[in-house]
Amino acid sequence: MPEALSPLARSAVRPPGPTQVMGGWEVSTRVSTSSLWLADVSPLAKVLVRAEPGAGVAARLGVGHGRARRRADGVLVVGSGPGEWLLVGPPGSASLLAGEVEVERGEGFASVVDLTHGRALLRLTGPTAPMVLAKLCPVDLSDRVSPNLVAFRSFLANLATDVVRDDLDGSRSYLLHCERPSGQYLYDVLIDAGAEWGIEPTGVFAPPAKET
Amino acid sequence: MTATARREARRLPRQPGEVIDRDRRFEITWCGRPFPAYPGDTIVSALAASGVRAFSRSSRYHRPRGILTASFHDPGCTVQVGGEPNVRGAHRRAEPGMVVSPQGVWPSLGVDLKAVSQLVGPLMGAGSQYKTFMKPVALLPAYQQVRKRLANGGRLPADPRPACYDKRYAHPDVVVAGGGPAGMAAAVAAARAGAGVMLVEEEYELGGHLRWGGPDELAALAQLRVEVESEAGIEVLTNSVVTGRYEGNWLAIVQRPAPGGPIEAGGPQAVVERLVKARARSLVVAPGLIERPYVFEGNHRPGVMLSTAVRRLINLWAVKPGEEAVVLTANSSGDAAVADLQRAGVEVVRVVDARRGGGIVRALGPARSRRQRAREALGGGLEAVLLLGGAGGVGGVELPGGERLECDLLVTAVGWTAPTSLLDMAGDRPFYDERAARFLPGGRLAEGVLAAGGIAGDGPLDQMVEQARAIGRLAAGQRGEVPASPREGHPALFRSSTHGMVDYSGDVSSRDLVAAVREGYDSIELAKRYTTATMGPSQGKLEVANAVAVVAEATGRTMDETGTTVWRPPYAPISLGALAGPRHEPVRRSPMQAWHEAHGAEPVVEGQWVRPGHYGDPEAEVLGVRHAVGLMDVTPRGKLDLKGPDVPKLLDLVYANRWAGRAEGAVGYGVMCTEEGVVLDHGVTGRVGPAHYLMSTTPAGEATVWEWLESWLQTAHPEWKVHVTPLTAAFASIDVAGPRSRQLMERVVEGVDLSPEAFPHMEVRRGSVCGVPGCYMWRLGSTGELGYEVNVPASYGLFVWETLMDRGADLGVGAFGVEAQGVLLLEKGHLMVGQDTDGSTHPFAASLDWLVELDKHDFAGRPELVGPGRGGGHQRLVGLQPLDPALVPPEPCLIVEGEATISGRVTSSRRSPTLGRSICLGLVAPHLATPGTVVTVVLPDRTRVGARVMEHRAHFDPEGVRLRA
Amino acid sequence: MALASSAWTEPTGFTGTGGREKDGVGSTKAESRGARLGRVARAVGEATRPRRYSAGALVAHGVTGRPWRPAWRHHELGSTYDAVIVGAGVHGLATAYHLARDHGVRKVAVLDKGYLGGGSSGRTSGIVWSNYLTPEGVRFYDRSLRLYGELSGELNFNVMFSPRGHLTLAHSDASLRAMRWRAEVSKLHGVDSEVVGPEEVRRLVPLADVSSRARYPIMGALYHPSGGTVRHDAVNWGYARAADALGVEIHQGTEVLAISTAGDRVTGVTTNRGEVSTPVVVSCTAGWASLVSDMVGLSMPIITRPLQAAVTEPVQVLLDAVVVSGTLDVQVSQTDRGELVLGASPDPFASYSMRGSLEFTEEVAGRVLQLMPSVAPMRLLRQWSGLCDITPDLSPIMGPTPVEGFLVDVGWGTNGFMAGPAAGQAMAELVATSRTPELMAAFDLARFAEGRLVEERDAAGVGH
Amino acid sequence: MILIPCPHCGPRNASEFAWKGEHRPRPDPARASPAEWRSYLYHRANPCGWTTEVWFHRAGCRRYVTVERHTLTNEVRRAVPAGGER
Repeated sequence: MPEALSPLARSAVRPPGPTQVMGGWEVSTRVSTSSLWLADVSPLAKVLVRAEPGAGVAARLGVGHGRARRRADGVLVVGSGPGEWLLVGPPGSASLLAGEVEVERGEGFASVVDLTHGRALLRLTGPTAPMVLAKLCPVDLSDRVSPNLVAFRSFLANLATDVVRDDLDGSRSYLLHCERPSGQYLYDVLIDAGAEWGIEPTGVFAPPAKET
Repeated sequence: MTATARREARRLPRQPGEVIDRDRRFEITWCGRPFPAYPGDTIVSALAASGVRAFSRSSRYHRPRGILTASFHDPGCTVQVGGEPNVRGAHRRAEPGMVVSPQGVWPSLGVDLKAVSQLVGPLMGAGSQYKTFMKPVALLPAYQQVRKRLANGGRLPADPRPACYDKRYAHPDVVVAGGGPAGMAAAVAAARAGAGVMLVEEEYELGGHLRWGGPDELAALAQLRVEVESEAGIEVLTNSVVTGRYEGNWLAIVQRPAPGGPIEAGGPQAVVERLVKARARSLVVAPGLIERPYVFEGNHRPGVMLSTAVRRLINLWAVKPGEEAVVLTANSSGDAAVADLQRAGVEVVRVVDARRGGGIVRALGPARSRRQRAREALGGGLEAVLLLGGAGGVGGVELPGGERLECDLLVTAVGWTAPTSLLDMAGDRPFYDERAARFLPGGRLAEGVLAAGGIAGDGPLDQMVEQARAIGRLAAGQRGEVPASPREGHPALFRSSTHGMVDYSGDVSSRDLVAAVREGYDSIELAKRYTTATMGPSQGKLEVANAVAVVAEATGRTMDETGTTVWRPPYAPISLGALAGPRHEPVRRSPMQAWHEAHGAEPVVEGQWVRPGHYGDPEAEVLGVRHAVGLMDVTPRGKLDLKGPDVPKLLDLVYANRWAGRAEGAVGYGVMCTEEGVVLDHGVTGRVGPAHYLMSTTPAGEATVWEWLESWLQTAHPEWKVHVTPLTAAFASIDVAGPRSRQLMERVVEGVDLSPEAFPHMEVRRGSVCGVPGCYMWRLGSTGELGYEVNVPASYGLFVWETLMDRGADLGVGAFGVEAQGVLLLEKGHLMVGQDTDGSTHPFAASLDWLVELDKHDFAGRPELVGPGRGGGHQRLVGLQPLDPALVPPEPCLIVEGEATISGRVTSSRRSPTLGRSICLGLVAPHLATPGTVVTVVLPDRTRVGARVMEHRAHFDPEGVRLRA
Repeated sequence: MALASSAWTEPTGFTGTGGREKDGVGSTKAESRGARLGRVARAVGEATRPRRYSAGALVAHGVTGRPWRPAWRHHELGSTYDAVIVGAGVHGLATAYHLARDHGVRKVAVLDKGYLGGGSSGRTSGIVWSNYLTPEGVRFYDRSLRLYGELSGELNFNVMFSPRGHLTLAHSDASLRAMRWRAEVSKLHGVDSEVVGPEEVRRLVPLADVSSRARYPIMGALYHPSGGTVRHDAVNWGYARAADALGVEIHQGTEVLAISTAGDRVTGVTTNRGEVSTPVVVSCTAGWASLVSDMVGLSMPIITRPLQAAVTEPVQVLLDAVVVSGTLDVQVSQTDRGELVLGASPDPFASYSMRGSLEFTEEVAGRVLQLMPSVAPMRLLRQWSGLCDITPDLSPIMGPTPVEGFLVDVGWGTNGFMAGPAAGQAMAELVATSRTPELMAAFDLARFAEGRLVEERDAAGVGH
Repeated sequence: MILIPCPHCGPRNASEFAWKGEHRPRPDPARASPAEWRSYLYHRANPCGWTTEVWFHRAGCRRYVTVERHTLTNEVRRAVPAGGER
């Protein structure tokens, strides 16, 4: 009989030191003071929901493709594609979120997949964040075209990436979401692109600590 | 001191519109000697202020070349700056310490041995290279070596410093190409109408021709500058050019840095050049006009300048362009040049007014006495050569009737070329306007493209500005009338009675063009290609109208019938560095890749994946798997999650074998074909829930298979209820393989009975591994040994890998890499798609007949696999063993019959450490596929060796006893 | 002599003689552009055979200032020809030249809607090589490369054939295997081709970054010493001049608007300059092949895709060999003038647009810099495109069609320029003798219906 | 750069898409003759003008889109979901 082990989860991005283990995840506790910062928030739970247009769950999620909304409980519901939603919740909540959908699925064909471990999730915040992204992403990030809580998928530095604008306390902020194996690549590219505006890496206790 | 003083002999007193900062003098180096310069000077203006007249030698005849346009396009002012070749010396600003040298001369600008080519000039007319050296062929390479030494451009740095190039996207409402008065006015009007505007100017400052104008122009410029600065919605890019317009107003803008620093301060490294890619709603094209040179004998001589060149030299940089001038004028620019010259103290020997029928015949070299005088004054030697441009400079001019005037400056003002390049790229075709004597936009513009300023028409400044404002408002989406632009008459002056240079950078004369026409190259495109006119670094901006005029004259056609050559992007040169931008090549790494590299693994790149090749001794890794237990990181293996009631239908359609009715926990192996019946991919699929399947693909096949499934679901069967989600990245995959693998698994797995009865070969289970729940375990055996592929939620991949290594230490566990895996697969005769198959391999050829169930109603590729003559007659994949067990043929070697009949090839070939001999897979013709046949393999050195076709493709344990253990 | 007929039906053995038909009557329409050009040519001097080119002649003309005779003449469009060739590019002109020279068929008209050599033959980067993958391909291109080697002397026109070496780089084990495969097939057919290691690549291409740090490390290359470059325009002009001297009529500015048939048999063509009767129409129209085949109601396994190229400013010559990378999808060579010529695969979608794209220049620059980082400061001067006729197996379509008298020499994709001389020779033999030469037998149109594809995809996809 | 009006994502650069060729309905394999099948596999209309084709929005919504495009000007006049609205 196998002995009891306490497994350690790691993100695709090497955490900038210092690090510690929180909730089973190795995370950075570095705190940046720059106005432009990049944080790895991969431990957040990510659940993909797919449903045909008529399915009951589509109506319950309450947001269409291209938009996101923050639920009262803090969970971010992203309309990540036609008939596709991504739920972003606190670390460890994936099965809860999935279960919720299963319960509420109602009529029609729908499915749920936990992508927590399949994706890297970064948060880029600061007034110059759109300028950093404009070096990498062909989509217009102006307020007119991409206001707060807009969601789209496009290329970032030649990598297909989900972008959600999710401003923090009025400060420009983007959640960037790609396949896990390229997480370090995306992180490195953002650090390079942000250098001219003084970008700094930060850990879980910097502003993203407000993340739920 | 005296030397320096003499060197600024041609600097004028302060001029009202000058752009130099006289308070900060510095030095630059030219031909190894120091020369003074001020901030604001171009390289050429600084040198010209010290009397330098020649900056380069021409490409074919190696004649000295001086200032012609004093702008970016100046063909004779291309220089080498440090390690940077082909710098536009009449545009690039001088900077302290710049080391500038002439290009393509040997040994020096003054004494260029290549100039001997002038002697054979008459024999080197257009196309002469096509008329000699046809034979003997053996001489060709030597001839080409000589030609090569005559190549003209600059030199690349021997030891390149990595430079920083940048790229970004922009989404302005309006882009205005050209920051002259029209462009500024259009930008202001558009911004006032609420548009976000990007105003792009080629020079370092806004203003266009107003900058080198008189007091009225300077006042108008000041006013426009205030207007531009007060509009927050205008982003001004100077020293930048809209260099291409593509579909949907997709614009390429090249942005070059201001002197002395990066494009914006604060960056970690100076940006050399940036490409801005703008998707604009409207493009306003307002580049102004380019002054046209005049074709006459001697027009290449240093000292022959355009009127705009002398006006720029005098007014912007306070440089006196000569001492005694003759001016040929046909327009107000020439008249203004006369006034400027007189104000600058240049003796204007004669003004020849073309509007009153005046003309010139040819430019003459300096009279001997004059040259002598100058040389004495300068002390002779190199100095004289540098300052006079050798014997090539202008010494006089011959007028009709034979009158000769002495002068060292010959100024022409004979008309304009509208640079319609961006309009052409937007679908327009310019037409020749006889009255204005220039090509004008044809008015067939794509939506969202407008023209303003001199390119569109003539007229007084305030009228042009008003029109530009109207166009700016239109560009911003407002409605309104645009006043028509008048067209002023202009004499048609292209060539005098003599022949002269048409293409300065290519050294192509009007005589060459006429000769080409006579030889049958009588359309502008043929004449251009035959002579190379307009194909040089100035991209035809200066030469195209003159080339058309000469060809028109020679063919007896009109300018319009002759047409122009097509302006092709880019409008302005752009560095490869800026086009490439920062290198963005995504790579993919498994959660354990850092572990592999820390443990000595050689990283290999497969597609985007970085993988462990081997850890030092691949043969030992193979034996470890055969005798104990090995771990391999197989994360890149494609994994697709399939959910929904109709999954079996989808599987039946894409796999060649049957899928309906498989039990939960069951795993099947299948092959997929394209509609052409060619092997697309292969892999296993397992049923893990009532309506839930997991499919595996080859690492390279993941994206292809996913798109393939989606194409069936989205286009052919939208009614099927199936959701496909790629999960390759969500799980770290670890192959646990070897006779002791079950022992190791028993130490770490919870919730799954691992006994052979409860969990047999080709089944899948879900459970917890090393305390991590939600893992899938597949009992597979591609290595031929008892084995499990463990799929762990990716974040725990490294933890589980390290735990397995730890818990298996006493069992002899070790890691194996891609190389060892290849040997293990080959020992078992498993094919690798893409290596043992190619773009035409049917499943029968891959000896996968048992996976093709033709009695199914339909599956992708079936029509190509049924019936006579379809899918038959192909090669077969067989196991091969070289007769010499020590011989490992390289991959691939051909299998032949007779002298040169190809009957197959060795597709995979390795030494098997397990069997102690070489083993292969090969595709052979059907008649050679019988076991026992000895085929002939040709090695790269042409020796031929025998190899035996084996009974089984598996060289080891063909019955598969070990993997079922 | 026998002219072509269809292999799809029984040969009917149409025969005719070059001189039998009356000379064409002048067009009665308003003076056409071609006629005007003709007038110009006559004004310049009534041309007969052009004077031979040689160093001596060059000196004589240089000293006396006497003008050269036109390389070709303008003609009124005749009413009847033994064969009409559509497309005055290298294939059409070479076919006409060989018809006249090898088979005495001289009443031939080559029609082109633009100027001669103005299509894909005028837009290629002029790279020639022959180490393909299929035996059929290797044999064909080897013949063509050998003909290129002799072409300057043959045509009395220096086409600047420069066998400077052709390197196809490998950046992975898989591509190294593909290179070895091509090398083995080539060697078996007598074509010089060898896989060489990174050190040899460094020697041949000092600019190349052969460090293992590169994202795409250079692990070796397929070296083909006899590959190289040819001045493409000179090939067109040389063939045109030589064909003209043999009596072939080249009609520029002459667009074929329709092909007339009687039953399943070609009877003539309608052009913007009038109607012409002919029993044989040969389509050598590259990217426009589908549009010409449509005129006889024939659907083709072809898609048209633009192939782009770009050229930089000159620098002192640094690169001798032609360098190709399939993985990186780039091709680079340096002209004698010092310019880098850059190319890649055709655009990723079908189009007849020849405007060129920014993404091409961005991508090709990025890829070149992966291989040769030191050329970053070189500036791009010009980009252009030509149209390629791409087949499913990247092998050409040559020979008869179900429409008798309608012959095709199309589907060359990116490889047409290399194949020109051999294709011209083979097509001329087919037209003149009605027999399909062995060299081109595998490339028939029927192979698609019969499933006999000649898969060249592993070699011909890059490195045109 | 061609702009493709993706019915799901709005106008996007063509480089986000993969071109999948002319729109060709798959013949019923049970009834198609070998000649018809091979014509489906290999022959293309390849018009110089308007054509209907299929693009896959690879870097966006991952949907197949049927697009009407002019092959000479590259103008796009219509883009709809490939399998019809779902």
